[in-house]
Amino acid sequence: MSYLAKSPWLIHYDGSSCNGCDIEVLACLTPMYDVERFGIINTGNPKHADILAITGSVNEQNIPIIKNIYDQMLEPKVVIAIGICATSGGIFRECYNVQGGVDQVIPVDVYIPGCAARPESIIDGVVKGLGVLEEKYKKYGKKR
Amino acid sequence: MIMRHEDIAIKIQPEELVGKVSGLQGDGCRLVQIACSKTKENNFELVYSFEKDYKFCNLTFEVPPDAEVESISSMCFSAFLYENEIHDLFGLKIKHIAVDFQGTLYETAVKYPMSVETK
Amino acid sequence: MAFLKLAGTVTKRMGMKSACYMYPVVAREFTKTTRGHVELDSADCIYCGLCQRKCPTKAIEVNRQEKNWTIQPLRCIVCSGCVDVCPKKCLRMENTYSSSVTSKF
Amino acid sequence: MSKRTIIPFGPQHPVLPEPIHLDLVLEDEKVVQAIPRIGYVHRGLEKLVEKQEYANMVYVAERICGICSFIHAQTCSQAIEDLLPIEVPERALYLRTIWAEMSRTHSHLLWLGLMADAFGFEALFMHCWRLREKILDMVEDTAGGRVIFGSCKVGGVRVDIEDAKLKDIVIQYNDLEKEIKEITDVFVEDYSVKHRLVDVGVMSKEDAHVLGAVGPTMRGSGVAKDMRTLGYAAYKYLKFEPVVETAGDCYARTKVRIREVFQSIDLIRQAVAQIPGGPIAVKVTGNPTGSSFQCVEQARGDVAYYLKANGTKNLERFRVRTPTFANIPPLLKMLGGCELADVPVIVLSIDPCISCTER
Repeated sequence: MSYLAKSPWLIHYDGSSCNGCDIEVLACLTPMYDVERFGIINTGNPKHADILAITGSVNEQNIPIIKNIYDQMLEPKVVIAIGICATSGGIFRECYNVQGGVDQVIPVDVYIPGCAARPESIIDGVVKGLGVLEEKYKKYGKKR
Repeated sequence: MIMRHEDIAIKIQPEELVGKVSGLQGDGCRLVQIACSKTKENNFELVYSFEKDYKFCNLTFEVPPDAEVESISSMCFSAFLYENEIHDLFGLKIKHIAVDFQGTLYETAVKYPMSVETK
Repeated sequence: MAFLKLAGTVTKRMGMKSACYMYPVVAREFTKTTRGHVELDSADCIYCGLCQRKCPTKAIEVNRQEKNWTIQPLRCIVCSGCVDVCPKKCLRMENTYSSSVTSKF
Repeated sequence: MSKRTIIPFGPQHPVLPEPIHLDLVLEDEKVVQAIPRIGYVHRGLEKLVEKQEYANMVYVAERICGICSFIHAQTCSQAIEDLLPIEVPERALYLRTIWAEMSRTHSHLLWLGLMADAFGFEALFMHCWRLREKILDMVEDTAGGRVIFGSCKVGGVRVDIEDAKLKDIVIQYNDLEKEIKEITDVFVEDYSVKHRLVDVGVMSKEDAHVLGAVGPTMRGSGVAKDMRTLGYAAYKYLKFEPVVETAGDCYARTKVRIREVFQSIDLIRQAVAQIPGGPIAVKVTGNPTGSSFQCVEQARGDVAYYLKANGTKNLERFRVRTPTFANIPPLLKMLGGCELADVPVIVLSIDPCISCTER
């Protein structure tokens, strides 16, 4: 994985997910998948993070929280929607309290399907997100 | 294991609730759950489940939608969460809850979602 | 005593292989039963629409007249309910997952 | 004169894997009162019964929680089978038991890891999760999914485990047991772990009973109650005793879970030894009527399902009381009088599962 130019830091927020994708994100950090090999660190501070990973759909109560975390992150930033709930609402799409996917609230760059998303596909998705981040860096550099 | 609700249900009157619950508490029963559901006649059906030595008993009664039910949280403190939940989701009024969230436990897109038509 | 225990643990660990399986370098081999994504053998399909009715997330769309069958991978929850219900057994569960995308459409 | 402050805790907080909010009323460093605020994960899935047919509700129940997913599916199917009513083949009951115990071991190892993380023992966290992956591999090999098993359905189970594979599971668990023993010895004996857990968040036996605690939280306080003794699925054929510790602190709750891991492994061994042959599912016909009440022991405590049906394809009411919901009042009791720095450990000691709680 020498082509990773940056070591992105990641912040993870659990929307109204079922925990399935949630623990798979955590599983990525543990010995078997160990994304820290690539310099990816799960941080709790939105100001440190380049990538916002959201699991679970958006409901009435967590809209302001997701917006808040997103606004606090510095440019350029990438949003990854992990799991079917985060991409389209999944099986809970028809629930009264579910607004749908994360893209209803903030722009999403990478969608990772799967219920629950497998750690392998999460790693693939994060790598894809890095490509997007790279492009955004270039654009952002030109603007300055 | 077959546990039909009908076999363990005890039908009571709404005003008997507090007395029955304090009796069950005295016997050493433990509150398992409180469930609310709507009936065809638009009434609320409440189910209070208690358990002692793996023997379950469900107190059930029906109330009209505008009725007020007395809280049992003064006897079993743990009932306060169930009662707040029932109030927030169904809109059934419950009096004298030990910790009353005044309808702010759940912030839902629709008010009283379980009693109204939703998307 | 503590030193012996430590030395024992260290030698034991040296004999073990790494717990990490180096994912992108070493490809993952999935088991036969793994639910990854749904595939259709369209030759056998009679476009009856049972899978569409059974799907809990309405990810499958079947058009009987135009004879086409589509699935939205971003809606499928891989429950394999459609595979169970298919009368011609032409739907199958592949054990590889569908890949991530950068746009929804 | 001590100063009173209110500290908001959550929903996004480094120690919390899931969003829950607590308002902690502090006097200097001591917590005097904790007020919960939930609803960040509330989806309203109980109302999905209007949209989904009863057979599909198993998929919904499975996704109430990703950690206890199998037992949710099992309870839901059990309740619907009760309403139909149909008799499930023996082999399916045994397979359900095996999967339920596998999910219990993986859930407890997950929790042990998170607990280690909460008191700052990173290496232990990694080791717990390393072992957990081996269980997940077995689950994927047998059921097809890693966290969402998807192997339970109304009327039985969807996939069979061949006898050779069952034997292989037992062999793998035998090896795993030794490795788990190594790790759990650290939890039980290490002085730094004891420092963080002993006499923290004490709950008496009376409180556990009155406040309606469930699962390991209750058993850690000396109440010997385990819903598996009710004898659902294949538990009526297996021998086991509820695991009980009497101290009522975080250390006791940890010990209960550790002993339950070994108990589960033993139950899997017993089940594999006794499993009969035969079909794994029966055909389901007709629509459910009446109402059913089910109580099943999950990794976190007993879950209570109350289902009401009216003879149509859709159920009338689908009510789930999850273990963490019942454990919140005991948690508030434990938090009273503790120190602020102990709050994460105490919150984790009930094994909170917020997505279960709010459904």
